[in-house]
Order: sequence, then C-alpha cells, then structure tokens
Amino acid sequence: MEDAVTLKPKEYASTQEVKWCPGCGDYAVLKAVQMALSQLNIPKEKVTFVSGIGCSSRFPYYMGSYGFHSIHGRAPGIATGVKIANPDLSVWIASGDGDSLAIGGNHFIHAIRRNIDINLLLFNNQIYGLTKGQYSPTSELGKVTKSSPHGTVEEPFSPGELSIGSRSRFFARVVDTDVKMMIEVMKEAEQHRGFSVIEILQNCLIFNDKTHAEVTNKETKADNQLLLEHGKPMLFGADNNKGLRLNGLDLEVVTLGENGISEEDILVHDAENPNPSLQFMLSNLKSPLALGVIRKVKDTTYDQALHDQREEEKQKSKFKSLDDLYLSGNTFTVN
Amino acid sequence: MEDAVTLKPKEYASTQEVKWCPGCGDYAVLKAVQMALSQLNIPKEKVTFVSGIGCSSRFPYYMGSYGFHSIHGRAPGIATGVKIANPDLSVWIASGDGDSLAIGGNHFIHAIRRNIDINLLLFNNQIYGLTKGQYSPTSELGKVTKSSPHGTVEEPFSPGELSIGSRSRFFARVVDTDVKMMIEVMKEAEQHRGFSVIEILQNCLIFNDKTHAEVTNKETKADNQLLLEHGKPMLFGADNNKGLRLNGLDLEVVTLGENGISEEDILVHDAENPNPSLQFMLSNLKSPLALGVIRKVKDTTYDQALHDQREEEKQKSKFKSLDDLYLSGNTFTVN
Amino acid sequence: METKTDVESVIIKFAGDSGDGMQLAGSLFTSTTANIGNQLATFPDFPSEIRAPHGTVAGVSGFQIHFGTSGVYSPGDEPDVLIAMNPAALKANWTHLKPACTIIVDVDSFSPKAIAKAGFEGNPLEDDSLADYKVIEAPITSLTKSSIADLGLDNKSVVRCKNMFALGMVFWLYNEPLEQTINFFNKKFSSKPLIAEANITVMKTGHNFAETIEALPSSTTIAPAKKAPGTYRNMTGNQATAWGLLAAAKKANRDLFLGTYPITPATDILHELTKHKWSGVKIFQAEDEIAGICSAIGASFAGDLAVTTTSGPGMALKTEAIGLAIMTELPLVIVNVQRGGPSTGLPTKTEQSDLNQALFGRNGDSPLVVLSASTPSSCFEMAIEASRIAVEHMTPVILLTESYIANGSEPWKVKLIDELEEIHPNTADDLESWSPYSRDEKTLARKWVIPGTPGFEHRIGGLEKEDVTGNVSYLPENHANMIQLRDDKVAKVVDDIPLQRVKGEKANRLLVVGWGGQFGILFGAVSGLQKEGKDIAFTHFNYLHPLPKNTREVFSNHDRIVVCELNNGQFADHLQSQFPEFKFERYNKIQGLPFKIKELQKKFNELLEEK
Amino acid sequence: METKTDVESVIIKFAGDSGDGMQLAGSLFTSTTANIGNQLATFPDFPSEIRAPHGTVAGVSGFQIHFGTSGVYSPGDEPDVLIAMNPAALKANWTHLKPACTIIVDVDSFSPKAIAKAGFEGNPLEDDSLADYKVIEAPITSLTKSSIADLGLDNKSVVRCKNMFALGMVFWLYNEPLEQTINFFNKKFSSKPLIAEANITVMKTGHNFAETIEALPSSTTIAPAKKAPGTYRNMTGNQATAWGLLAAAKKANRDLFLGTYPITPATDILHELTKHKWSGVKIFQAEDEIAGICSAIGASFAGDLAVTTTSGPGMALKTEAIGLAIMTELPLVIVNVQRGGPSTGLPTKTEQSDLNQALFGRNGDSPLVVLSASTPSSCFEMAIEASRIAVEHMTPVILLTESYIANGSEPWKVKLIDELEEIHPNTADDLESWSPYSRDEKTLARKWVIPGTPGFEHRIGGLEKEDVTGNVSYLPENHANMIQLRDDKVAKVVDDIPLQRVKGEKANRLLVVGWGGQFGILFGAVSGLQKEGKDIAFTHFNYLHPLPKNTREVFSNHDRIVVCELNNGQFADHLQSQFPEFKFERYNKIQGLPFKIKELQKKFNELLEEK
Ligand SMILES: Cc1ncc(C[n+]2csc(CCOP(=O)(O)OP(=O)(O)O)c2C)c(N)n1
Ligand SMILES: Cc1ncc(C[n+]2csc(CCOP(=O)(O)OP(=O)(O)O)c2C)c(N)n1
Ligand code: SF4
Ligand code: SF4
Ligand SMILES: [Mg+2]
Ligand SMILES: [Mg+2]
Repeated sequence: MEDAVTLKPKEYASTQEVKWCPGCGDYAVLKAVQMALSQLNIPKEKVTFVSGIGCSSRFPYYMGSYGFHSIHGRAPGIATGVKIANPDLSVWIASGDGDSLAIGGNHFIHAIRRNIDINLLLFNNQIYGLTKGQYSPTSELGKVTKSSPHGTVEEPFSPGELSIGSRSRFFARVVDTDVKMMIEVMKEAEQHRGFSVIEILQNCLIFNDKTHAEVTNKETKADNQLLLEHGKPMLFGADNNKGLRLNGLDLEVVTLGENGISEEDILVHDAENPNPSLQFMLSNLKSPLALGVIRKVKDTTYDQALHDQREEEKQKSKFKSLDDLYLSGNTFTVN
Repeated sequence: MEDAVTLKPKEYASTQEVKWCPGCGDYAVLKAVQMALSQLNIPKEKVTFVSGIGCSSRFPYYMGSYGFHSIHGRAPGIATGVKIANPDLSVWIASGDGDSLAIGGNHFIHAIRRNIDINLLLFNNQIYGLTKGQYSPTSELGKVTKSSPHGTVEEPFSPGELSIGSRSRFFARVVDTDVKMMIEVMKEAEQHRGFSVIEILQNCLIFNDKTHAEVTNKETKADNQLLLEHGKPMLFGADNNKGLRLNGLDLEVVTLGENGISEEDILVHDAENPNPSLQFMLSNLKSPLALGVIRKVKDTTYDQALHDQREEEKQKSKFKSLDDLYLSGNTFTVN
Repeated sequence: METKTDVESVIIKFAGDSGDGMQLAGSLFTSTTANIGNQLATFPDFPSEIRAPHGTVAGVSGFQIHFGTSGVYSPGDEPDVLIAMNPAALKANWTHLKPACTIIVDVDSFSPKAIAKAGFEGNPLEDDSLADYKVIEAPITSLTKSSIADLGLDNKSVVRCKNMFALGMVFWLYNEPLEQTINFFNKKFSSKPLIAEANITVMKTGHNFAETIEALPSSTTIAPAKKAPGTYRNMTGNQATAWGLLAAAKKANRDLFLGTYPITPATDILHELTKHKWSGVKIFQAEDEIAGICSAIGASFAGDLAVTTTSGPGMALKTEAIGLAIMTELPLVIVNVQRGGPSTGLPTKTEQSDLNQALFGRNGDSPLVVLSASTPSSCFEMAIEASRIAVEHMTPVILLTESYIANGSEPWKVKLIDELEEIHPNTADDLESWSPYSRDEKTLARKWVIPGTPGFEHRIGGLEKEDVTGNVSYLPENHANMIQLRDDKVAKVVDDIPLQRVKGEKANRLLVVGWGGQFGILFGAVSGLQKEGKDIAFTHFNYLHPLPKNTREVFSNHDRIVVCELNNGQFADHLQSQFPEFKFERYNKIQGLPFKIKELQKKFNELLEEK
Repeated sequence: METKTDVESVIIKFAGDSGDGMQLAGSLFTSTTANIGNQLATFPDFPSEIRAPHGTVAGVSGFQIHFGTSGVYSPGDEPDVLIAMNPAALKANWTHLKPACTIIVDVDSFSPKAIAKAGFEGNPLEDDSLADYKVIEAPITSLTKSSIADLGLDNKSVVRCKNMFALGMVFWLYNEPLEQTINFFNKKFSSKPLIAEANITVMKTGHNFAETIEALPSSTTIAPAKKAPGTYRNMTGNQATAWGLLAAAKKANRDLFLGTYPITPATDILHELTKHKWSGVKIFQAEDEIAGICSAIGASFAGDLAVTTTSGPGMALKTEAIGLAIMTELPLVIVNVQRGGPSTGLPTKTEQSDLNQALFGRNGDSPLVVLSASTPSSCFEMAIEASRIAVEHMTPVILLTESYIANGSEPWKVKLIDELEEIHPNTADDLESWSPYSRDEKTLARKWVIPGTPGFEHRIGGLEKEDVTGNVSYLPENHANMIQLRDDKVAKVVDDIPLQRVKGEKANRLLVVGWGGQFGILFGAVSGLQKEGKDIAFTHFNYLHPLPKNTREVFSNHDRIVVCELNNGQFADHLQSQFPEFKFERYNKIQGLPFKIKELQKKFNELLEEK
C-alpha cells in the first residue's frame, strides 16, 4: 500500500447514521474494521466493501470507503469483479450466515476454491436477522425459530469445515466480544494474499440473543475458548493449564500436570501447514472452541494468476493491436 | 421395498435410443444402475431419476422408471421435492461435475447437509461435455480446454473433500471401468438411509479422454487404486503388499515386509466412524486413490424427521380439521 | 359488528404504565400527522385511579389515534397497531384486540412478576393466545438504555425515553417525518440539551429498529359491500393465502407442499403454514428461491399440490424454473407478494410493479395463468382458484398479491370445508388411452401421474416435447405445434373463470379499471362519485391472463377508460396491446403507498370534465 | 469477390480418401434433401489419378452439395461445412476454406504420418492455422468402430461405415430425416442385414453425437447490399460480437471484462475472447450465470467495460442482478444469443423469443435499453453500440442476437480502430459538482467513478436511492421521482440513436416490419416483390427500446403493417401497446428455423391481395 497520512479509525466511518439495534454485535465488528484499517494505514479510497442483503450487509453504508450493498448472496460475485477489474483495491465482503451460506453458498465455496484476494467477514448470528428470525444454515439442530416452531430438523453447516472442504487457504474464527482479537485477525487476513474467511460469532440480541453465550460469557469463556497462535502450544483455561493433544485421530483435552502431562504432549498450532487435517479437526472442535487463525496457507491468488497470464500473452502474442488481429489471416479485397 | 417379481437389468431400461458417444463412460454407469436395481429388486415404478443438464443428465431418458430431466444444477431441489412428497420412492440423481459442482454447488452442499434420503451419481469427467469442452470446477489446475487455451488458474474442488466439509454421511468413489464395484457401491448407497454421493470417475472420450487413465489403466491401476472395505486393512498394489499407515497426520504408503512393516501397522478402514478426520484424509489422497465407500454414517434423515414432526403435530394439535382452525379463536357473527 | 374505520385510515394505540409517557408519544404523533394534512381523531385514556399501582391494569394509560386521508369520524374501535409497553397494557386491551392486528410489545417488561401482576396466568407471548395476531417483540427498554448509555444520564431519565422508541417505530411504519418531533425536543429542552439528545436518539433508534427488522405497516381494509350474515374473523391477506392453500389441498385431496425461502413481505405465509403441520402440510425452507421453486416442481411431479411463495427479487430468481414447469406442464402455484421495486427497492412498501415479470419474465414463448387478489380476504378465494386452475388445467399459475393487502386485514366470512367446491385434479387413470402428453379435449390439459403408479412410468424434462408421447423432439413442425398447444391450453382457462363484472351503467363517460389489492380504495372512490350522480363505472380484474371472455364488451361504450395501478402502467400496456381499438388512459402512483380516495376522485373528476 | 450462395442455402462438402465413401454419403444426402423439396446443385469431384496413393491430396474424393429453398444455381464456391475425413481432405480444400465456416474433422485420422503425407508441416489442429474456423473435432473412426463393435463385422467393413457417421452429423445439423437413408440400406443390403444394420447404426451414432455435443448448423448469410470497396473477411456473428466488444473497450479507453458461464449457442463468444488475453481482456468463467453477471457488475463498478454473455435460460437467472444494475445505474452489456424456448427448449435452434424477457423480465418498473443485431457482421457494430450507450448513458443494455446469425457467417468489411468513433464514458471529474447520483443534464446519466479515486468515495446498492445523494431513501415522493428519472434516462437514449429507415415508398399497401437476425431474408423477400413492382415497403428495427424517434411516422400511411418474427408475436405486442392507432398484423414462425423467402413472399402476396 502506498504512503499516506495515517487516518484515525473514525475517519474510516461514513457520515451515515448506523442503524443496527443498539447492542448488536455488528457494532464491534465495524469498530474493529476501522481500527484494523487504520493500523494497516490503507487509504480509504483504496478500500471497497461489498455486501449482500441482511442486517450485517448494511455494513458498507457505515464505511467512508467505496461500498456496494448488492443483492442477497451475491457479494462474492460482485467482489470478484471488483478485484479483477482493479487489483489495487483492498476488497472486503460483509455477509451474514444466511447471505453466505444459504442463498450465497455456491459463490462462497467457489471464491474460497479460486483463492481470489478478498477478505470475507462472515457475521454468524445463526439466524436470518433482517427478515425477523427464521433459522439459517448455521442454526443448531432443533432450534425453535419463527419458521421452525417445532424445532429444526437439519444439521447446520460448520463454516470452518465447509471452508476447508472448499480448499480454504485462510480461515479464522473470532467472537464479537473481543475487539482486540478481531483487529489482529483482520490485519492478518488483509495481509494474507488470497481469499480469507473470518467467521465472527456475532450476537443478534433481537432474534437469537446469547446464542454464543457459552463461548463469550466472561465466566465460561476461559474454559470454552482456545486461542490459537501459530507456533504456540494449544493451551487454554483460566489457569492456562489445559491443552489439546492428539489421541489417535481424536483431539483430547488434557490438563497439564495431571497424569504426567507436560507441555511437550500438547499440540503446537501450525496454521501454515498445507495439510489441512489437523486444522479441519480444530475447526470442528466444539469444546473448547478454536479461535484465531486456524488455517493460513500461502498460494497463488486467482487475480494474480489471471494478471500474469494476460501479461505473458501480451509478450507472446503475434498481435500487438486490434488492427493486427482484424487484418490477420484470411482477408480479401473488394475494389 | 415391497415384494415384486424380480426384473432383469434390461427391464429397467426405457425404449429410448441411448445417444451418448459409443465408448462414453456413461454406458457403464447405466448398466451398473440397472443391475443394482435388479439385484435390489426394486419395482421400477418405485424408482425416480432426476437430473440437471449435461451429457450425463440425459440419464433418466434411458431408464424405464419415472424420470425428470430438469434444468442445469437444480436436480437436488427437484429430487428433494419428490422425496418429501413421496417418501416411498427410491430417488436418484444423475448429475455431471458442472451440474453438481458449478451451477448446482449450493444445492449439492445443502442436500448433503440435510441428509435427505436420495442417491446422487456424480459423473465426474472433469469437463463440461455437453457444451463441447470447457473446464469445470474439477478440472485440474493448468488444464487446457476450449475456455482455457492458456491453462486454468484455479484449484479444482475435490468432491469428497467438499462433501465431507458439507457434513456428508455417505461418500463413495468409483471408476467407470469397474462395473462390479459400481454395482456394489450403488446397492450400499441405496440401502443407506440418507444422502449418498457416489463420485464416478467417468471418461469423456471426446473432450477429456483418458483424464482418469492413470487410475483406470490396466497396467497402472493396481498401484493407483486403493479399494476400501469397511473393517479391512488398507492394502493395495499388484501383490497386495502395499498399505497405508498413519504418520502423524499424514497418510504414508508403506510396503509389507519392508522396514519391518507388518499388517498390524496398516490402517483399518472404518467407514462408519462418525469422526470424519481419517475419511477426510482418505478422500484427499492422490496416490493411491481411495475407491469404494469412504464414509457411511447412520443418522436421521431429513425426510423422516419432517414426517415424524408432522405425525407428532397431528397427535398434539388441538385442531383436527380445517374447520376447527377456521372457527378457532376470535370469530364474530353478523346476523 | 362492523368496524367504523375507513379503508384509508389507521388506528394506533399507545398503551403503557402511567409513567411511560404514552400521552406525550401520542400527542407528538398526532401533531406530526396533522401537520402533513391527515384527518384525525384521538382518544386519550388515562387511568381512572389517580395512583393506581405500577404495573397493574388499573394503572395503564392509553392514547388512541385514528388518522387517515378520509372517513375519520371517530377515534375508532380497535387499533390496527397496539403498542404495549408492559404486560398490563396488553391485558388492558385484551378484549379490544382485533385479530390480525399488529402488537408491538416491550419484551423487556415481560418478567414473570410483571406478567402475574397484570393478571395473566402464563406468558401470553409464549402460549398461543396471540396466534391470531402479528406480534413484534421489541426489547424496547434495553435498546433504549443501550442507545443512550454513553450520555451519562441517570437511569430514571433514560427509562423515561422509551416512549420515544415506540414513537420512532410508528413513525417509520407510517412513513412520517421525524423533523417536527426533533424540533420539539430541541426547543423544549433547549436548556437541557442532553435530555433533548436522549429523546431524539431513542426515537431514531426505534425508527432504525423498525427499518432494520423490515417491520411492515398494518391497516384495515374493508370490503365495501354489506356483510352477509355469518361467522367472521379478521384476517390478513397472507394468513388468508395460507388458509386458502390448506383448503385447496383438502378439496383436491392432495397433500400441500410449500417450498420457499424467506423474503419480506411474503414470509408470513411460511410462518402461518408452518404452524399447521398437524394438517399434513409439508414445508421445505430451502437454501434459496431456486431450490424453493424446484422442490415445489419436484413435489408436483410426485403428486402434491405444490406451492412456492416469494416477492419480487425472489420471483426474478425463479423464472428459469417457471419455464420448466411450463414445459413439463405441471401444476404449480407461485405466490408473489409484491413490494416496491426495482431491485431490492422498497422491501416494506406496497406496489403492483411485478405484473410484467409475471406475464413476460421468462425465456421463450412461455404462457401461464396470472391471477391477483383484491382484498385481504379474497386472498383466500384466489389461493383456491390458483390451485384449482393449476391442477385442473395442468399449468403453473402466478398469484399476485401485494404488501398492502398481505399485511392489511379485514373480516373474512368463515368458509367451512363443506361449503367449498370440489377440485378435480386431472389425474391419469386409464392406462390404455394414456400417453405422457395426451390431452383432455376440453382443457387441453395433459394428465397428472403419480410416480409409484405401475405402468405409467414416464420421463419429462425441459427440452421441447413431442406431442402426445412427450419424448424429446427437435422437429420444426412439432415445436410450432407445441408452442400453439401450450398457448391454447392457457387460453382455454377462459372457459373456466367468471365473467368480468362492471359496477355502474353500461355506457359511461368514464370507466375506471383496476386490478389487484387496490380494489377497496378504487371501489370507494368510484362509489362516492356515483352517489354524487357522476357518470362513472368501475371494473376490477382478478384474472389477468387470460382475461375474462367478455373483456372487450366491458370496455365498449365508454367515452374514456382509465387504468389505475401502483406502477408505471403495466396493466394498461397489457390491455392496450390486446385491445388497440380502445384508448387506455393511465393513472399511476409509484410511491410505495396505496391509492387514496381523494386523489383518485380528483383525477376522475378531471377526466369526467375534460373535453 | 462475391460469393454466389443465397441467404437461404447451404453448401456442404464431404471430402475423404477415395475409399471413404464420400460419393455415397453425398448422394444419400442429396436424395433426402431433394425429397423434402429443396433446390439443389451438386458437384462430385473424383481424384484425377485413378490410383492415387491413399492418404495423399491427389487421392481425395469430394462431393459438394449446395441446397436450399431458393437461389441455388450452382454447386457454389466454398463450403459452409466441410467434412474432412483425413488430413489430405483438409489439405485439398485448404485454399477453398471460407473463414468462419465449420470444419468437421475425423481426429482419429490425424496421425503424424497422415499429416505429413497430406503435406502439412505441423498438425493444423494444434497450431493456430485454423483459428478463423469453427472446427469440430470428432473421433469418427473410433466412434464408428465402437458403435458397431458387437456386430462382429470384419475391420474393413466396419471402417467402411464411417462415411455414415459424417452423414448422420450433417442430417442432424440440417434437421433432415433419417428414414429415407434407413430404407435405402435395408433395401440395398436386404440380403446382408448386418451390413445394413451397421450403416444405419453408425449414421444414428453420428446423428446422436451431433445432438449430444450440441453441434450448431452453419450457414452463409449475405448482406443484400452491394459491397463497398475495402478489405473484407468472413465472420460469424459470435466472433463479430467478440471483436466488437474488444473495439468498444479500446475506443472507450477501458479494460474489457467478461464474466460468463458457458451455454449454447453463446459460448463461442467466450471461446473467442479468451484467445485474446494479449489485448488485456479479463475473462472470468464463473460458477454460474448469476456469478457471471454479478462479477460484471462488480467490474463495472470498478471501472471496466463489463459484459456478460448468455442464452435464454441463463438470461432468466440473471434477471435479479439486472435489476441491481438498473438501480445502481451502472453501465453493463448483456448479450443474449437467443435459442429456441421455453425452458431448455431447443438449444441448437434459432428463435427470437426472448424479447419479452429482455423488455419486461424483471421485478419492479425496471427500464433498460434493448438492441438487436441484424446480420453476423452487424454484431460487430451493435456490440459497439451497446457498449457506447451503456457507458455514455450509464445503463445496462441488452443486446439480442440469435443462433442463426451468431453461427452464420458473412463477409465483414474490416474496420480499423482509427475508423471507429470515440466512445466517451461519463466519468466523474469535478469533485465540487459531483454527487453519487447527480446527473448529466442532457442524458440524465449519473457519473461513473472509479474506486481508488480519492475524494469520490461513495456507496451504492439495490435499495431505492435518494435523488442526487444516492443515499437509501424510503420516501414516497423520492421513489416516484426516481422511477421517473430512470425511465426518462432510458427514453433519452432516443436522442442518440439513428432514425428508423424504410426501404421503399413512403406510402404503401403493405409495410413489412422485422427485427434482429432475420434482416437478410426479409430484405430479400421484400426486394424481390419490389422488383416485381409490388406496393410493399420494409423497415427493420435494431433499436427495440427505446424505439427510434420517427417510429410513429414510419408506420403512417401504409394500408397494412405486418410484423414478422420468429416467436409468437412479441415485438408486434410491444408495438401495438405503444401505437394503438395502427394495426399490427403478425407473421410468426416458431419452428426453430429462420424464415424462408418463399414463405414470406407467399404471405406478403396474400396480404397485398386481400381486401
Ligand atoms: C433474493 C432475495 N431473497 C430473499 C431476501 C430476503 N432476505 C433478506 S436478508 C435475508 C437473510 C438475512 O440473514 P443473514 O444473511 O444471516 O443476515 P443477518 O440479517 O442475520 O445479518 C433474507 C432471507 C432478499 N432480500 N432477496
Ligand atoms: C442455466 C444454464 N446454464 C448453462 C447451460 C449450458 N450447459 C448445459 S450442460 C453444461 C455443463 C455440462 O457439464 P457437466 O455437468 O459436467 O455434464 P457432462 O456433459 O460433462 O456430463 C452447461 C454449461 C444450461 N443448459 N443452462
Ligand atoms: S436484528 Fe439482530 S442482527 Fe439485526 S441489527 Fe438487530 S441485533 Fe443486529
Ligand atoms: S461428449 Fe463425452 S461425456 Fe458426452 S456423451 Fe460423448 S463421451 Fe460421453
Ligand atoms: Mg444471520
Ligand atoms: Mg462433466
């Protein structure tokens, strides 16, 4: 990114009144994004936010950058066009669990597979907020909502599992209650070249309040959150004395000092391992819930490869202009 | 399924002329399906084949059962309606890699997640056949096709990986050159209650000939195919003396008798393990390629759960008829 | 019991504890609405006891306002929208609740204690005693608190602002501006700017909240005719649609299948039907609109009465699959609850602008039947009609309703199942004479076969079908023939629908033409002028394609014809292309709002007087 | 050099080794085509040397047939379809290849040895010497073999059947029946039923193969006017569309972006453009049509000249996103190469039945510009026109072409880039006067801003926009105003397009109206009658919405007007609703085939003579 006067986080905001319900988890995300961009020192005209439809998809209106509030589920398509057309931009998607995983599921998995350099914020409140509370593809089995008065009968997706199944190169999970963690992860995502998915466990206090409470509650979070750091052992708990170890192909929670367990036995997080097996297991783990950057693997990006191919063809082609093309091959003359 | 006079495989055929190119892998699949149904003794009126668009999607026309050749990518939607409306039917989907994984990707992952009792035959020829040879989401990186004269620049999906990432309960992989294997796997899929995906490595001799040759060739197949059987050690090779073992979280090919390796060291296939970790690794393995039923886990099906919920409500509801409903609550009378 | 509200007026009641500031909220709403030129009547309703205990029914303070463009003669009986700031406020209005009305409750106030204090046995939000109403559960107290948490006000001052949250929501629902109230506060609290800011912020928060959750305005729309004796109940159009579909399935002796994806303002049909699993209805909440309609097509193929429901943008996504239903000649009911367009447009506002899409929005020559409902309760009949035509004529049918009637309510004369006519699906029975595409002589409908039936195995699909056999055919003459057959089949529906009726003399100076959910208002406007002796008549279309047989006749003998619709003239264009011999003038309103009687009458008078 | 083929005729050449049975294939085709009433002329062309070596050019045997409904006076010059059974056959015709023609080759015969024997340096299928042609690589020999492998014939007899594979393909391409040939074999080989069966099976296999791979028929369509002096080349419509888009991007000084998903018969535009990455074109083969158009909308937002290409069913999927482009007022070119509908319909056949979808197929009032191309080479101009209007008027533009001209070819007069007019994108420059939705006075177009430009940061989206600011607005008056502005903006395009022209007298007995790719044939039919002195005139529309300014005038003063189109009367309806004062009669053909001059003239004569 080019040199520019550092903007303060607030200077990334638009002048539009923020309309989310007071207390909605979306506010914290907005704040984190503005702080991350400020810390990264990206000029705001270089930032483009694309979204679909949903409460969370109002996001672009609240950023003073370029923005596109598109149609339901299609943000990855729009953003792909933006990035290919203008690879200099820092392109972000703000999207809900319905937007990305219900109607937009196909674009979501394909964008991941292609590894185009875009950052997707997945606001996972496990509900359709904007349409007043129907179950979403991430609502837990049995969930009672407006459209499932007798409980749902379908398994939810796990966004991490689906991402890795779609060849993800960058997947992270954060909670809306931890702005600091969000900022760090967002910065890492933005600096990673490729498609980065950040799943945000976001609270919708109106239609699905406290759905992530077990993980985010002050009282329980130490035991339920596993904060991953690349190269660090997977320790957690109020006293940081619990850890994960591999037992065959199962992840097992153990306590340091018990049964002769020492830090040696604890798995060390390797986000950069191209083999996704352990990251896949981590993304599926229910308790503790893995947070932070779960997978981050370097790879060619789609936009870069497309660009390189064009440049190579420019060098190689026998045509240097359209006139060359038009006059090539079989022409004939009428007098 | 009810008692019926056993039909011969040929009696499952329609009278329509089969129009695929002679030598196309699709013929073998057709044959295998007819043999499997015959062996399962399912009356043909109880069978419904649904497809999208593509060469492979012509499949329903060649079956004497009920059939629906729908629109591109939407077979899972149509089939879901068929199954919910009429759960007694044996519902099958015939679909190409483009149909299921390009335009139909979203329905594919959702049908898997919901676990509705349908069997999907995924004809993976790694190309768009019907439209004369563009790359598909399973074409290998760098593939030269009509729409990628300079090679593709995107990673393909691995259908197994994507299925497992979508919460698959049944995933199998077969080759079109092995009718016997196809029959066995199809029978298993049909008898499994839930959404079963069978990826068929299918040869398109016109637009992508020999793309699976390394795996299917007589000369090389013994070394490249790992035939999985539930409960059996993962052995392969011309002399059946190669095997897989777990090395940390990597699958490693070893040779019996070398370096002190004995059958004890070889992994035993557990298709029914709900923990998908090993199956996930198996589905990603390139050499040898895992064939057969990779994952098969019992779970409630969507159609059954929906049905049960209706029945339960029938019992519980205060309404026994629509008249009850119409006259319930706040009515008033005009004289 | 006849409600005295007019089609164009709304009754709102603010109710809460005496300390909740309901009188202020009510009067601020009153002055804004008066200022923008509405008629109004109010009824402030204080607790009778001076110091009634907090949280009791006796302590409830209410303010009812009835406002609209015309016909507002009294504060009205029962509110269209009740704001209940606590359980007691709900209880106090319990016997004056008009079913299908909207109830906004402050859920934060529904503690077990408060519920008991109000005299409820259980939590009325949790049992099904409010099943007949549209309840919006808003955490008013907590949102009020958090919206102004950083102003540093004491708790009492904060809580005192919550009336403004309710007011903000109501302003949003009825499109009224906030400026006047903002000015009021700035002036009133010029010396306490913090208090002014708090009130204004909370009001905006309520306003934003309503926008965020796509809250929908309610209204009472009344069928202008005298009510026949019988049992009635209030219903919204969406509820009536749902109930009509249940009835149609029963009368056709088929299971009902709904494949859908939520979208405002159609979602309530899903919400309603999903409550009635006891009736056997099969509900599939799909991953998107395409899967929704495709599942319905699959269910139809498998023998269910299949339905998909949506609104404009969702309709756009369904068009490819509608083509498939046309080609496979399967019965299918597609309900489009119209909202403001284009694109995402105005999701909570009413409009009639999806007519073109319904008539023409598909590739190829692709005829189908298009119906519309004219009032909330007519949604019941038209849902049955759509189902009947679909299964008897083997065709997809689009039923257009619109936000205004889908959310509006009116009394519906209860129809018991035995009072409804049977529906006769065109089912195959005789294997000898059957082919997949053999047709009924009269209707040209092909037969409906249920997979599972031995002997009838067959294949259908989206490629052109051969006549009779249904095999794939690329033959030129066959294609021409099939295009004609599909067209004729839809055209023949005309023999099976009622004739178009006219209210008024046969020959007139002016014929007013309407369609869809603006019936009540158009009827009111024309009736009024007729009573004044004006030379005006009215005809209203529920059957949009094909048009009733006598349509040409209906248009004859009027000097002028004006088509009134909430779009840019789509029905007028449709008529004009079919009846070039008449000149269709247009009165179009595209504001996301229903017509008003006054503006219509003004226009009609102009047309009557112009030379 | 003027080709002597007529618009309605096709030249096919079967070429192979003397032993390949080309004469038989040719004459079987001839007798079938004669039997269904075609005019024809043939030219069998044997090797001059009696025993020319196998696989050499000298040993090639050819059979050329020129057939059609009219104007077939000679076997013609260069074939529209060449069947080359081996490299030598290709080489023998090398100098008589009409660029853009279809070449069916038996790839099995292209061994390095055979290639060398034919005198090629490298494999012509692998270098780019055939870049100008539509090559269908069919493994004829191997498919022939496998299709009859189980008959137990000797290899020689098997291989001898491969001419029937080629014949089967050609029968499919030109919709000709197989029966006659089947009878021929059954009779000829009545004593050798196995041989009969083998020939028939192989023919069917070729036929099925062509169907399976959605092979498209080729034809030469000739602009009827005299050719101006200059440099020409043959081009198909799809190629011309691709090249036109390249030119437009250059003239607008923007990068070209194509977001698309393959679909017959539009895929060749993708195939063509993707070859030209050297020019800077950015190609995104998306996962479906929705992602295709959405990527284009995103690219347009980001400043590229953005295009999406498709056919009917894909168009249906794009309609929701088209609404978004309308609301966000972004430039976008949407090319629909029409095929037979409804639904999957007839993917390889031609039709003009997506006009309604183009005009009306969206939710809400959603105006945009609709253009069409009239001949293969006019696709070049119209692709530029579509791009020009899109970026100068800030609107999506739908360009309708159709299978017939997209695959048909004609000579195109090469336009060098300097000969083309500049295109002036309506780019924002002055920050002072700019707002996201401020408009150009003349065109009403808003400004195009490229993300990355400091100071112009703004947000757009699908909710209704506030005038000038582009903020979200739910206000009634604003909505009405914006609906009007969007309509006016599109209407004003009329000031920027050519007037409608008429061929013939101002006042006539009969005015023939056409649109789109049937131009050449309609022109031919009318010209013929005019030469006979008939009182007939012709006007052809390329601009379908808005219609040229003088359209009303053009329709005046003719006794009768007949609209001729390959659908059920969609353009006629469109005209009728706008010009009720004229009566538009209809001549519709819906067979998946283009018009024929004879049938048109018959109809016109009837209309001329009727009272
Ligand atoms: C094509 C289309 N279908 C449906 C809708 C209605 N709709 C808008 S947002 C939404 C889901 C919102 O849920 P989510 O994406 O999780 O976002 P949230 O509001 O929870 O942030 C739905 C169903 C729409 N606007 N467009
Ligand atoms: C909506 C729509 N988009 C595109 C197409 C064109 N199309 C038909 S089949 C196909 C892909 C075929 O590939 P695949 O699904 O892999 O099947 P195969 O032919 O290889 O068996 C495409 C792009 C279509 N028919 N409909
Ligand atoms: S409804 Fe839920 S998700 Fe939407 S703004 Fe309110 S709290 Fe947030
Ligand atoms: S084109 Fe390929 S996939 Fe299609 S029928 Fe022929 S061989 Fe099979
Ligand atoms: Mg959500
Ligand atoms: Mg394929």
